Amino acid sequence: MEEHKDRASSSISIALIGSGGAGVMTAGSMLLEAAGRAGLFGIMTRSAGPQIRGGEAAAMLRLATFPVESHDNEFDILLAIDWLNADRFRAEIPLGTQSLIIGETDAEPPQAFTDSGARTLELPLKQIARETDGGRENMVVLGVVCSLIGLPLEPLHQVLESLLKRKGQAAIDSSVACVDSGAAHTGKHQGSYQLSLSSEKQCDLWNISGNEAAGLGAIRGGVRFVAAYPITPATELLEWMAPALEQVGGILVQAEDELASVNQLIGASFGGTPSLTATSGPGLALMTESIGLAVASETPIVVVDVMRGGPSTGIPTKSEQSDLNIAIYGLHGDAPHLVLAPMSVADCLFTTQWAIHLAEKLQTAAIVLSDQNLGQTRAIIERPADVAFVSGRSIQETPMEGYQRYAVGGNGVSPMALPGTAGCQYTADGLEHAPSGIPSSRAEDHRQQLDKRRDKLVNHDYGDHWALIEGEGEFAVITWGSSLAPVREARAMLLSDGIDIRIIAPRLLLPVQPERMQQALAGVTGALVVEQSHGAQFFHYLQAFYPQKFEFMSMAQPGPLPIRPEQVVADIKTRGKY
Amino acid sequence: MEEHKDRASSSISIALIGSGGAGVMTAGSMLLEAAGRAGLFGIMTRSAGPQIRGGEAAAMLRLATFPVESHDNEFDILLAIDWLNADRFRAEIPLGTQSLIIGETDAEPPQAFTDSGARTLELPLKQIARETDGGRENMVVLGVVCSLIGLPLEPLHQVLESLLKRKGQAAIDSSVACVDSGAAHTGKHQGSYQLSLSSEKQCDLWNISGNEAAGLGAIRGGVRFVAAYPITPATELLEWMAPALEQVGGILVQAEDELASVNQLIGASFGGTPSLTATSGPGLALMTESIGLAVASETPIVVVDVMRGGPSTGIPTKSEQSDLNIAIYGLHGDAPHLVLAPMSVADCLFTTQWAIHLAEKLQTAAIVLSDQNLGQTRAIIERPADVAFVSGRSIQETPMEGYQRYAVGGNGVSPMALPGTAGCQYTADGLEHAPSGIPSSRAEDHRQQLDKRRDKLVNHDYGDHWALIEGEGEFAVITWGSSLAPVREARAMLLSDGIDIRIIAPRLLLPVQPERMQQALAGVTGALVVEQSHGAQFFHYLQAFYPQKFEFMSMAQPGPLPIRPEQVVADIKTRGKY
Amino acid sequence: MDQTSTSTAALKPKDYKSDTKPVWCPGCGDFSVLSAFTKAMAAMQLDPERVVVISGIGCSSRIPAYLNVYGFHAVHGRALPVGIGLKITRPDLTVMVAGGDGDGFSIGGNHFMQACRRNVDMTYVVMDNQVYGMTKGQASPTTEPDWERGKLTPHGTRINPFYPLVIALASGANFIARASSNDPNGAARVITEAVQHPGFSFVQILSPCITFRPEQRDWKKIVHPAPVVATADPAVAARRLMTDDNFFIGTLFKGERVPFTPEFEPRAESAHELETAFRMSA
Amino acid sequence: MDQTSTSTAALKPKDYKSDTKPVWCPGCGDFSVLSAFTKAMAAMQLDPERVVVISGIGCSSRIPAYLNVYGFHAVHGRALPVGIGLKITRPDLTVMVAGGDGDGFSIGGNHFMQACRRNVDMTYVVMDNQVYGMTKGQASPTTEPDWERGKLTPHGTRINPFYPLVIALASGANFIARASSNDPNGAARVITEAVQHPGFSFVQILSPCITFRPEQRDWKKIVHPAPVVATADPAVAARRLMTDDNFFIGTLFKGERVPFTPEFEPRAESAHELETAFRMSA
Ligand SMILES: Cc1ncc(C[n+]2csc(CCOP(=O)(O)OP(=O)(O)O)c2C)c(N)n1
Ligand SMILES: Cc1ncc(C[n+]2csc(CCOP(=O)(O)OP(=O)(O)O)c2C)c(N)n1
Ligand code: SF4
Ligand code: SF4
Ligand SMILES: [Mg+2]
Ligand SMILES: [Mg+2]
Repeated sequence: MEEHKDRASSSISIALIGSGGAGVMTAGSMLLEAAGRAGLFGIMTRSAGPQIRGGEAAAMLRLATFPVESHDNEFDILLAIDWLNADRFRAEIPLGTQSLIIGETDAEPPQAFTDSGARTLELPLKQIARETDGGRENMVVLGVVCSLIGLPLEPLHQVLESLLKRKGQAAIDSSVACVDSGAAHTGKHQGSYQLSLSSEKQCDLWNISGNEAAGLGAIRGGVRFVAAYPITPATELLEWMAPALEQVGGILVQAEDELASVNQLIGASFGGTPSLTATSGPGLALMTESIGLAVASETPIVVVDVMRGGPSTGIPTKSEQSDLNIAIYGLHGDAPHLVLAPMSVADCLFTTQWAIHLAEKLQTAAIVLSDQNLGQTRAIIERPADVAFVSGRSIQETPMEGYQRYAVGGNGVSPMALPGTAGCQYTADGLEHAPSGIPSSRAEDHRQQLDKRRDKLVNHDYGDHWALIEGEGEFAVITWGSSLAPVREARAMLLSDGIDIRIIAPRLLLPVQPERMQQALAGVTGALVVEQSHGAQFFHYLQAFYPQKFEFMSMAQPGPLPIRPEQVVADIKTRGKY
Repeated sequence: MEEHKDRASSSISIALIGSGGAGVMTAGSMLLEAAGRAGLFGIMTRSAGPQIRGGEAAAMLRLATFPVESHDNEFDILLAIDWLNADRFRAEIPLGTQSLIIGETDAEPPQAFTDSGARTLELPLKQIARETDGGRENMVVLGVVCSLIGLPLEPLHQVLESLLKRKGQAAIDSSVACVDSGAAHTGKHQGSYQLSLSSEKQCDLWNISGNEAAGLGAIRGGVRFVAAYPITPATELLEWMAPALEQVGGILVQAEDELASVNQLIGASFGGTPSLTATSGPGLALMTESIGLAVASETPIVVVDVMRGGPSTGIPTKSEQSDLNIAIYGLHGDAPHLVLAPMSVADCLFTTQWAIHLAEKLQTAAIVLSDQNLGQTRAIIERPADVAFVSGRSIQETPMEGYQRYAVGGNGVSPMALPGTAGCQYTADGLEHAPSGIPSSRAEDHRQQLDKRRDKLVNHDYGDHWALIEGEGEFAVITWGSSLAPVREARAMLLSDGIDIRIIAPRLLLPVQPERMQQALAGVTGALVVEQSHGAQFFHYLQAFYPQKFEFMSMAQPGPLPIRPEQVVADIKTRGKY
Repeated sequence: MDQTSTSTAALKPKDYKSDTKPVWCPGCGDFSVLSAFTKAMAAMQLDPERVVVISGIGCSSRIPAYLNVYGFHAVHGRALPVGIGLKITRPDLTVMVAGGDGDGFSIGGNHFMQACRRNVDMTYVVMDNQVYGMTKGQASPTTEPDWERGKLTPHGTRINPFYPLVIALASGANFIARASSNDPNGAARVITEAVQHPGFSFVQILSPCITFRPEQRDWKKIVHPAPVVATADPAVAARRLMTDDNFFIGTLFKGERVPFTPEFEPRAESAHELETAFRMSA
Repeated sequence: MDQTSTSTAALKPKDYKSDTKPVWCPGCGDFSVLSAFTKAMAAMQLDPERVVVISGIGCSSRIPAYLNVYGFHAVHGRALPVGIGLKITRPDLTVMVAGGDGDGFSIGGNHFMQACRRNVDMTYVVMDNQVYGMTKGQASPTTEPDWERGKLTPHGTRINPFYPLVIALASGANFIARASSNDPNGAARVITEAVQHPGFSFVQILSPCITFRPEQRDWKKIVHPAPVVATADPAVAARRLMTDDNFFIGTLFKGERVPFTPEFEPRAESAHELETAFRMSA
């Protein structure tokens, strides 16, 4: 992350709200795309009321001159097309005295928002829209925002043109007119939240969600078979992959449930095809028995868990990092496997791809812990590098006298014969087995195979990808997944006070990397563990596997609200660190 | 445990082996029962080859003048009716130079056994049997053993009489004749493994298995509904309960799978009936999603996991303590629940009963971690006390204006209205909810309900039952479940060298009890963690929740072989402790 | 079947509605199903506190909280076992299970089949919209194989649809009917019949998802009454199903299969006797 | 169907047997099923390395390791999805799934129904002994309701048995037959037919558990050939099943339902093109 001197002009946060049909999501998406075309970075997240369709909704954006991964402490602009049930979003849209609340003329903003001390502005949105034939308020709003933040209208015009092409020229024209008209109505506020646009355009930017990024990573990693059962908030990952897989000659099968989907993966992978599924907590819970089968039978599979609020059905549409426990420890018996966690929208691509590579290489099951926050955030990011990780399974390609599927020795990875290979017939088994695969309950066989399955994971060299490590301080903040983003912003805030902290964020959660962690912690005298869970799961995980001379401190906050950078700063300061 | 001065004469270990149909299991059971009638304590465990029926089998007994819970370091007597595939049991039947191997005349014992340096004795078992009309070798064997250990034949005669009654007097007579004849054939070996029988008979002894004890505990605790799907080694618990429940007006339903069984419990419990199921690792894995529902909807249920070798299908017939992780951490989201573990055959009764009491009282899910070793061991024990724990759910019995099922405040336990109570209608929900039960994704409701579900468990006073604590040393051995028995024997061995160690064995694994553990560890400077798992699950659990200034040491041995007392002693000594 | 009692204490359909506002899209067929439930309950004058409605997860599965009876909103696909556990231990209650076609026939397919076999005295209502509404528009088991707008099956599912009535009959359900949300009064009558018939009663209610399957608005033109009255003969019912166009409305089968009714009357006293089996009589 | 080739390279049934000794009780019906498998494979002269047999957990599910083909001994109840994932991605292989009545119709009941619907080209053989052998004698879905020796159902299950052929037909299986382990040659012929027929083929083989259901030894006296030849008309098949005594042996149904055969030909090259959708064309 580049350090930005002047936060005010380098990052702007905007929330658009409106009730059913107002079109705030469309407006938000267009704004994000336009900002990207103008060379800005940005993110957009969504929130909606309990209604399945047609209820109140909020599009929350942050646009910036540097890559952003999370929301800021406060929103600069809150713009409502109407205020129906808008106070529902109060906690998600923190405002400050420098914020501006914009709403329809004579429609009083809810006290919940004005209590913040934010300034207010009334605009005749409806009237402006009505002035254009077929005009809509959400387009007016777009113009207003562009004017306030000094975003040129041209990229927005382009976006309208390409996105509304299907609807015909009249629709484009009326939208353009609304935008322009909205932009002309901001009066003295014009440019009051001016973003300092750099003149050199970023030329290789992507507009992508974490779920899409994970899907792309899967395909880059070699996945050609997906079996899945829909579940919020993982569904979009699957929906993106269904047609994408076809383009590369793969296939997605909608299974009857998660028990079926994970077992279909096992079958496909047994036949040699790298396979993946995506789910969320309840689905992962149903899969654990068979993930154990993948581990025991040494059949590579990858399960992406896009986490949501728990326990049980919980809060399906909101983010939480509370499936860490089940991912690490949720298989019965001693079942060593891989657990990885992406730390940003872009990293969903890298980490998923790496997970496939590792699962294939180490012939085991990998669980990728994404979350709603990463998965459903749409972001403008720099084009991710095309890394070389592709599936590279060790295959027994030729007939072999006395072939033993689960031969012990070496690095623990034993070549796998695929059906079709003459002379290597064997039966894969979830019962404990001898090296041949034949069931065995002998202590020696059990010991050997337990060692094999553990050692092949422990002895692999995962390199520097195992974690992101930043900063030099003696005080460390250890975090993971989507909590990294606010922690990094907190570091930037502290840096501007001349304070440096060290950030350690493991991307590889299992197998644990004690030596690397020790090295990362060298010289550290205290550490705060930041995570989005109620039970401090990550904190206990660190204690379990990385015990230190110093005591870990825990900052654990459950969902649904994201962790804000200033909370992290405040937590560190309250504890008398700096 | 009473300390026994003279191990040799106070405990005798006997293994009976034979191939299919030889009847060693029958003989073993009769011997155990006869020993019990003679006032001895004892245990019997079984082992068999892979054949479903009719393969080689071993009955392993230990008879003693004090309550025994686990096998000894060595077997004193190995008696084989034939040696077919007998070497399969080699690892399970350790012998020493003082051991005696007895087999059929001219049938050479396998080298695997004789390598131990044990003495051997040949007896014409077949011929002795043949001398009696309808005589069988396994009955001859019984007589031989009784003679060797000095067990009077009278209780055995009684046992034969009651057990063979159905088969008629001729069967009884021929068996008695074989026994007597066998006893007469031991020659100079007679009484060579004499057990010092006390003259005052223990008057209230039970012959019971851990699975039966758990079943009885369940019924005593108030369970009147069981839904289950058979699985080794939990099936006998269910098979005992099916008719037993009927006697108390309850019912057992065989469900189509574990997903159904656990959800049937939830339904029955919602209606007010204390409910339980029993399963093993694979079944527990299938249940976790719905155990989470019980937690979130605050519906009491109890799941007994009789652990077997893992991962996956693993080793169904052998014991292991490797489901600790899934029991503690296996639910998705933050789902605080109860985990308890019995530590002996007798304790299966107490702990299961306590689990029901706690689940009902705290309106949550309890997992009881028994294992194959406890569940399938048949033991002669002192009659367990009839404790007062019965289900005592907090019920909203009268109509109440504005009743809120999930009201917050107080100790976190909110009275539950049962269907039939007018004016209290509500909908239980696994979605996060407001106190009323209505779904809510508000941060405040989520926080309140998460706190409620955690605090009600954490704030309960579990009393001294939380753990067994024994000894005074500065060096502690922390263990759990069936590993306690060999640890206690190890302590006795060390005590005879004048060394005392402190044993801490938590019966309550979740919620954790940091203050009580701190107290138990007062003055301790080092601790060895003993468990039957490959991944040192208990060790990591202790580090996660009970971090200490000193470092824990780990002695983790996977199944299928039991931990032997001398291994624990050796481990402690190797580490330079004492 | 309409409530004819003139007693002043008589409960009206609205007395069975709770104050909670449904999350359903305006126009969703499930609103009518909700009203069919309340009408049926009023017709039977059930005590609200003696009725339990259990559901899984889905738009349709939200129904319990909208009723003024006891409810359980369980996890996806497992509502039937919850209902079975409850009814077996509380035979005094009226137990109804409700949910969607995904919940009941996809993830919950096994429980559906096994519940038909077990034939416990309860009623199962599936609000069938041939789609996963809650997760925004994927195909369900009852979806036509060539529906190409399912987001995970861009070329259609290309698999045989699931025929709920056929499976219910083949598995042993004791009452089988189809209703339509376009006719809440008719649906209420069928639900009433279903509740009153002994054993496991299954009612499929065609309930359009106007958001993801707007074309289902046309169902009201397609549904038609069953030409004949309900039969008690499974063979006759099976033959009728062979010519089923999936849109006849009415009761197909009212069987005489014996419900699963174990005796359940917890007696506390006798727990002590169980010990005797373990005592060593020395 | 017997192997008529005179080529010296011809594979014999024993060439399909592995060296692993079965764990089955002496006299178990599954031995004959094993031999039916090897005979069928020899009859078709399948390349052993191009055959995969997948199973769940149970006595019967031990069969893969006794064959000299590729095998997967998966977890209880999930063999069918494993087979489906394999066949879809490796259409070149002959995929067979085998197991018991508990594995397939109880815990695996949903996958059975859904696999019939999906109609992937594979063969499913259930060795039905109307009991859980492996766990020592509990009732299974096909057990008679009044069998009182099931250890968890001392008064019998008292629920409707599961009729596998009926459910297979109702769900969409494309080949449906019943065989008996008492006639391994006949069973081999049926398996051969099943493998050769396109789509999802289901074969129930009556295979006695002589340990927990010794009375099943009498099955050899009860089974009788189906009176007529296989039909391609589901309605005709359904009518025949209405008079099924559960003991006719033979092929009931050979349908013309279109198998689920997605194109599957992984192409590595085009993965890069997918990126274009995300690029901001500034
Ligand atoms: C174990 C699990 N898997 C998946 C989901 C996601 N999910 C919620 S509702 C639903 C399908 C709902 O379809 P249906 O039952 O037809 O109800 P409808 O919304 O159409 O009324 C799914 C897949 C879940 N909640 N739990
Ligand atoms: C999830 C799970 N539940 C239960 C079991 C225990 N189990 C093993 S085999 C079996 C039933 C076997 O019956 P069937 O499929 O009819 O096979 P059979 O032994 O009769 O051939 C059961 C319940 C298991 N292995 N896994
Ligand atoms: S999505 Fe469909 S099923 Fe769900 S509430 Fe809306 S219309 Fe009804
Ligand atoms: S228990 Fe029954 S099914 Fe299992 S091997 Fe023995 S005879 Fe066969
Ligand atoms: Mg639906
Ligand atoms: Mg069976």
